[in-house]
Amino acid sequence: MNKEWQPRLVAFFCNWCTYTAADLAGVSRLKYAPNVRVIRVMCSGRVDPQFILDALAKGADGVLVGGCHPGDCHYVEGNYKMLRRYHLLKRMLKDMGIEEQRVRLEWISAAEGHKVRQVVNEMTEQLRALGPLGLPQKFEEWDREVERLAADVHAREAADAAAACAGRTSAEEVTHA
Amino acid sequence: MKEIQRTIKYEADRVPGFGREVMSVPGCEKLKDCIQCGTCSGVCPLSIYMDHSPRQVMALVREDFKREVLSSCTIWLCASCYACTVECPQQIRITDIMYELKQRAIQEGFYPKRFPIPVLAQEFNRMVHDHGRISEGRLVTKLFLKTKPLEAAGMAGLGMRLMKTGRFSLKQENIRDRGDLARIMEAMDAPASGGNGKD
Amino acid sequence: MKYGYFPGCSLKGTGRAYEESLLPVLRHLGVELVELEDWNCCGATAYMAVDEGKACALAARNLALAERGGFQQLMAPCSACYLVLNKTQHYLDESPAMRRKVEGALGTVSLKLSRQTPVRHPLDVLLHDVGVEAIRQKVTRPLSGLRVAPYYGCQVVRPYATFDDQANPTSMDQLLKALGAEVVDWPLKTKCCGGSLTGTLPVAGLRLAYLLLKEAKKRGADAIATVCPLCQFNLDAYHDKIAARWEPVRLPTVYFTQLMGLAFGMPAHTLGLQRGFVPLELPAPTAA
Amino acid sequence: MPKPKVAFYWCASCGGCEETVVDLAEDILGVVEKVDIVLWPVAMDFKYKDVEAMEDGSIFATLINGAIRTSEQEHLAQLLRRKSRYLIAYGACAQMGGIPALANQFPREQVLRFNYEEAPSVDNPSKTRPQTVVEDNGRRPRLPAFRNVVRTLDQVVDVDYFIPGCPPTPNLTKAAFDALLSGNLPPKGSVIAPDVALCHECPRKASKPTDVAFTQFTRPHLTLADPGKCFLAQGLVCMGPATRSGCQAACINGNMPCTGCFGPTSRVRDHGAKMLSSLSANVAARDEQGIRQILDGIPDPVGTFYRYGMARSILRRRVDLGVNGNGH
Amino acid sequence: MANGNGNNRTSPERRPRIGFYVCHCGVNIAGTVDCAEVARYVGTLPGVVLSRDYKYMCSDPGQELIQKDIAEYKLERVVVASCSPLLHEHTFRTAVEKGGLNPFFFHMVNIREHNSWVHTDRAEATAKARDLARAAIERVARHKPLETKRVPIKPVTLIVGGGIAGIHAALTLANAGKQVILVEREPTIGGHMAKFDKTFPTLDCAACILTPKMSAVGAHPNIRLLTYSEVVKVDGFVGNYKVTIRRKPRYIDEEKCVGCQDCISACVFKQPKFTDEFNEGLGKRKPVYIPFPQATPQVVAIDSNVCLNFRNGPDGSRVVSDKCKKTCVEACGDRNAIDFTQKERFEEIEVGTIIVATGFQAFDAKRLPAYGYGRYPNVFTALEVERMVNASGPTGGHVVLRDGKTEPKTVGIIHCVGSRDKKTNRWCSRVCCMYSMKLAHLIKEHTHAEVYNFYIDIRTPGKGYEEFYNQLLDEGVHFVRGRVGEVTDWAITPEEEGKLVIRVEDTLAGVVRRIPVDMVVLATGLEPRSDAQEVRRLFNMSCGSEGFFLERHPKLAPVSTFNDGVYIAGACQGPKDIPDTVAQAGAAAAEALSLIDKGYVEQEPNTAFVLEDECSGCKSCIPLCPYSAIQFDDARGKAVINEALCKGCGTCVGSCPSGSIVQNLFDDEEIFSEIEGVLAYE
Repeated sequence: MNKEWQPRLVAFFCNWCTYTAADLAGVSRLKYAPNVRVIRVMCSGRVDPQFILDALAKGADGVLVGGCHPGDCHYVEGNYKMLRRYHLLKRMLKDMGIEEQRVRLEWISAAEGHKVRQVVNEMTEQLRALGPLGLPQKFEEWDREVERLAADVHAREAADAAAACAGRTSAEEVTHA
Repeated sequence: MKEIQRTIKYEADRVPGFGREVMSVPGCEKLKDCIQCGTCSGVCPLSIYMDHSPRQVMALVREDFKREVLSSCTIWLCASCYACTVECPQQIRITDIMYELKQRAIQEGFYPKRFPIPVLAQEFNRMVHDHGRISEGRLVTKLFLKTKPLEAAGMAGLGMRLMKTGRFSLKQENIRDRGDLARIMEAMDAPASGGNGKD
Repeated sequence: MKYGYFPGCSLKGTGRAYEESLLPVLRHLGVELVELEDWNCCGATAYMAVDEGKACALAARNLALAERGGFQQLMAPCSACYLVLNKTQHYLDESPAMRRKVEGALGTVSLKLSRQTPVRHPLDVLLHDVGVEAIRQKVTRPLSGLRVAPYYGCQVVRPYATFDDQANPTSMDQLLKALGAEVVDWPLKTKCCGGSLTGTLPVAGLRLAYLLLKEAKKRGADAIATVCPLCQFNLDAYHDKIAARWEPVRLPTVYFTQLMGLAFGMPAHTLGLQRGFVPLELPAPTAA
Repeated sequence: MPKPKVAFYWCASCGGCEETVVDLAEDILGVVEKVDIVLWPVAMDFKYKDVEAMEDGSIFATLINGAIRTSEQEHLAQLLRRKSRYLIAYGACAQMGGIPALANQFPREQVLRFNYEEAPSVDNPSKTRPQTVVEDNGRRPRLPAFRNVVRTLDQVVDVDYFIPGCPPTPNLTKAAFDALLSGNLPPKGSVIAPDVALCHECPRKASKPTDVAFTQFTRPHLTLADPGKCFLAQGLVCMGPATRSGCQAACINGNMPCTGCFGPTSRVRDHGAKMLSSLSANVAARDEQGIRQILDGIPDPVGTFYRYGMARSILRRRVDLGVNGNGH
Repeated sequence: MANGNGNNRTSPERRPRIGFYVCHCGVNIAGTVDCAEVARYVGTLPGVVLSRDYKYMCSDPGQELIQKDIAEYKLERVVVASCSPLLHEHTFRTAVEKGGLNPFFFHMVNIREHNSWVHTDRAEATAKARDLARAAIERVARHKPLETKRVPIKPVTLIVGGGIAGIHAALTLANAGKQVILVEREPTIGGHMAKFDKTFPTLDCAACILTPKMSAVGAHPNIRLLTYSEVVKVDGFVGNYKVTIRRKPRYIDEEKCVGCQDCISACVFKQPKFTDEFNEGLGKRKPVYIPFPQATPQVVAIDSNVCLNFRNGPDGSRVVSDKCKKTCVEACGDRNAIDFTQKERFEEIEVGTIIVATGFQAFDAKRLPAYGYGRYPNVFTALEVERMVNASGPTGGHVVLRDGKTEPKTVGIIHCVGSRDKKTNRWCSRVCCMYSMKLAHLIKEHTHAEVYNFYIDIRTPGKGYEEFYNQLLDEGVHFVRGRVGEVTDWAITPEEEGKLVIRVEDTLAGVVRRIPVDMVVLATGLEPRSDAQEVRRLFNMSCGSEGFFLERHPKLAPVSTFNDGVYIAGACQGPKDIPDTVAQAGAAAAEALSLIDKGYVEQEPNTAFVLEDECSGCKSCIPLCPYSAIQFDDARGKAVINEALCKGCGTCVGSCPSGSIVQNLFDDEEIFSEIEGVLAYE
């Protein structure tokens, strides 16, 4: 990647309200940030917190969940289920060091194409200000100590063997990573 | 009989970009939404004296007729009563646009020398700048001397009676921290952080 | 109830009577006003016409002084001051660039704008903080028989005031009724008085003042009650000129606070009533 | 035919898993009879050198318990992997990080500082900390490096099977041995335990209503749980619905709610997220404030839902912690 | 690799053969997205054996291309990147099915509404299209063959609202032999149109064309008319709705009342003295009344709020007092139609389709105080004047001032009151130009007054409309182009004394004018009914930002809603005149008819099912289902989903703590693969 870093936003939109609103935004030719990738689900109630975690782990910088306004759910109250999950999930994420603004739940009705634009733009800018979450890179980085060890052990074994022959201790120190 | 004048407008009479410039000033953006319904003129208490009705001013600005707009007496007749701004169905802040046009007219010297309204504005500002407060007596006296020295005498009667009722004084009021005020104004003049904040 | 008090230049000059009546009346109602230290001119409409940036900074200095003085609210009795201070707050809220610039300028003299200080008009405070009932209870000399045309003028309700209806305000009507006066209903409550045009373009400006006086008279008013020093001046000071140009329409124009003071039993001269050109005559009190 | 060689090894763990092996009681004799134990540091004295000397792949099966936190554990895991035909992650720590993985919420430096300086039981005025290399009368003994991240065994080396539990039950252990020795093996990567959640075998299952809607949550030390009633129905967080069965509801029978040591079923990627999802969706309130109030009854969602599974979870570790331990 | 939870199903054993198509949609997509590049890129992805870009995928040749390719390249899965699946998913599924594949071996990628139409940077948009396509490729590989369910349709249609839209739709369906239940809130059908005198531009008498249709509704054997009733609850889904209707007590047995109106004459109130809603308050009626002579049904109603036989009960509701002499009951005699014991009743009906035709409400002119309605008596609303010019109206067809006798000599009609105004309603109400001109004509005809029309723009886009405008110009009606600033009784000149003065800029002449008139008529705009939001929720529809019900597609599905089987007609969808309303009502009836005649609906197979062996019976899912589709099977100790009841929201799936519920079309692996797909770029 030699291009400038761009925030990546994964959005789960419910079929009836928010996905339709995004369609409306399209029909109305409202322009917004191209950083969002929408995944359609039938209802925000379908959004399993695993999806949100997985998206973050796979490289999303933020996740947006869009559902119908309270009282307007096509499935009566799937959105309330999501709202409840959202609260606990946000607390959990906070404890796991993920910034508040990276995960957001918004109620966007089928008529609110402009709100899709506003929320996507707003979130994209917030993510840009926060900088990359970069979990895949982090996982790699964290695991580098294991790879290094394998190499270190190897080197030390060789050095020890040599030192044993020469009758002196190894000068090499394993630094705290 | 009235003198006849050319009324047709050629493209050369326009100053392209003028409208866009005005509409880029915060508060003036919605001018582009004008539907020429005339509500502004309909509610304007001064519209009966205007050479161009407020509605026409909106149209002239939008179409870049800078000279017509800035030399129009309409912008100086606006008494800032905000009736147009409140009633406009497109929520255009017409009063603020009038302010913007007044500023431009003053900057570009588009008004007759002894025309009292801009003179009042400038005298007013000079006094505030120097002293921090307005002394109405001094201000009015200055204004009359500058614009209609001949009429000033005629106003003396009113002045006398005001003085008698304790409402007229030539004493200059001053604020304590004039230096502070000057510094604030100076900082506003500094172009550093975004000029006059209009961009 | 304590408010910062921003008198404005007029209340120290042509509008002295407004201050002279406002202060004792509010004190009588338990409202404490503390004059803002070293306030400066709000800039009025003239300044806006020259440089809105400076106009903002000028008004903002007063807001910053209010903040420094620890006032939670600021009272501005002059309509122009009330409008300009409110407008400045709106302006700063809507334009972050302007806010940065103004805050920077204020910063050079160690002033800051870190919070909103609501700017209130006395009508608003009297109606919503004090309450009509509390006012009614203070009335000792009801203004029975006095027919008053309430005149709000333009800038107190337009475009920012939220305390009353913009097209048909009624707050002063309620006050006047509480004082025992008879309120003249007229459709000119918020029409322009001519503003500063009375001085600069008398043809245009004075005509508006003339029409207001004429209509109030026609509808049987004994007096016009105003809330703004410029309105009061325009309706009071030019009777000779109006008579010369059109017809005599003599009618006293007083501040609503003067009427309150009278109804509270305060002597007329302590309320600045002697400063008006057209004297107010109260009908003889009827035995209740 | 020579008996298959078997090795046991422990990493970051409490020793409970080793206990389970011993707890096989008389069954252990059957196992010992059938196998040749070549390494079992907790019970018998073997030298690593002996292991190193073995031919690659010559150990039939190695059971490693404990999470991986030090360089030595990584080293041994790699060594044993090389020497063994089947490498088995034994117990919750090896499978999911277990209790030690809760340390993934904190920077390494904080863990060390607390343990060597700040813990109330520590008296260490000179603030001595273990070093990887020390000078001791001319000798330079080396100590393992303490890692930034607590890992599961399979995050370090390739693992063939997982036996869950904190600790695994003797039954599961025996079943695993039986499978290994009989060659009747599930697909590689399997968790050797039933793939149904604990409610399936919970003695309190019938007492759970079908219309549970949480109005408040409480915690085991704040209440006296009704021993006959579903914990969730009493507002106690029980991980049973999200956790594999196979423990025969041991904790439940001791009147303690399930804390999730058997990990999720095969259909779930993130144990905690799933439980969180289920639990919160069933909260009774509809307004934000009411929802917040009820869910605030779970003061530590990470500790509650990831008690054993932090290292295995999708996020693995507090994400703002960098490799140098203190975050960015 | 295994993930330590024993999950080793992350990738399918063998990649199926996937065909990919990216649509240019003319320049709609290709203008912003480099379609050839997307096709090239997707062609490099594992499993993709064919990748094409094509001008119009939804065209016949486009669909045939898919079918041909399936055969030729032995495709097992198909992905099309084009517009929104809400538009063409069905089209392509059908094409895939015709090609011999299961229709659900297909996935659609939205690169128009969600991409080319909302982004401007070609590189970014192309990258986004690649990401979305890759996700679909990942996903479609995991698709399973599914079957759509067919559910029979109840051949009964509920029509809500008895205005001209509801009436026309009801007759259309009933004449086709279908059963209709028509629910109307008021005691009679007829709606706004019944209040009109003439209709523009032809000046047909409204009653002459409407009342025969009203009677036809009342008499039609296929129509069940429930007046004075409201829908309070709607359950079920397309083909099988269960609707609860509240039947308000009218204290008259509709079966027994013959409409003789003897009770009205016999009422203890000798004179009518209560506000007559039908006449916009200009007339009076008695407590027992019939709204207007041609009301349908021809059944009186008793207004318990004013009838002497009622008093206020402890909870504020009206209860029978039995204090009245009940001369009405006496007059009714043997017919016994009056029943003071009537209570509110609830009735449940089952219908297959629903047409919502709840109409509009007129803008409340008091919201624009500058025009003085409510302050100056001689400021009228258009509907008031409409009643006045009506021969059967409160003034017997005389246009008079509020004093009830003076004819106006000058009348000003102000257009766009509560229309084209951001402070009230920003939209054009579409009918007020025309009805203002109609009223101008009628006022002139009735009074010979000078009539001024004050307008912003004259809008006459309809058959014969511009001609009508020309006719009005001929008749000498004044047209002043300018939005009125204010209406006042402030007279400045002698001729203004005692009049209402309209201050307006005549924008064409370029002067500000003050025009004194005797009467001001406010052409109030059309707005959504105040309870539109509740009605919308009831029927699971959407509203546009202005509050009118939202159609499924503004051009291609103008009477459909996002809720299958629910249609909208008339002004509840947006302001419209009578011809358009009737056309739309016919269209809605045709949509309902086509469903009924088809006999069944196909249901998206996105239902959820429980993995029987894996379910632990924890019961967590059971309370989550709003349709009670999940039951606990006590014998087996597992949860079971009744597929017929499941609507496919997937909430239980997202909440199952052991991952033992699967949603067809949206299973976990499908979604995980989509997540991975959108993020897995180089």
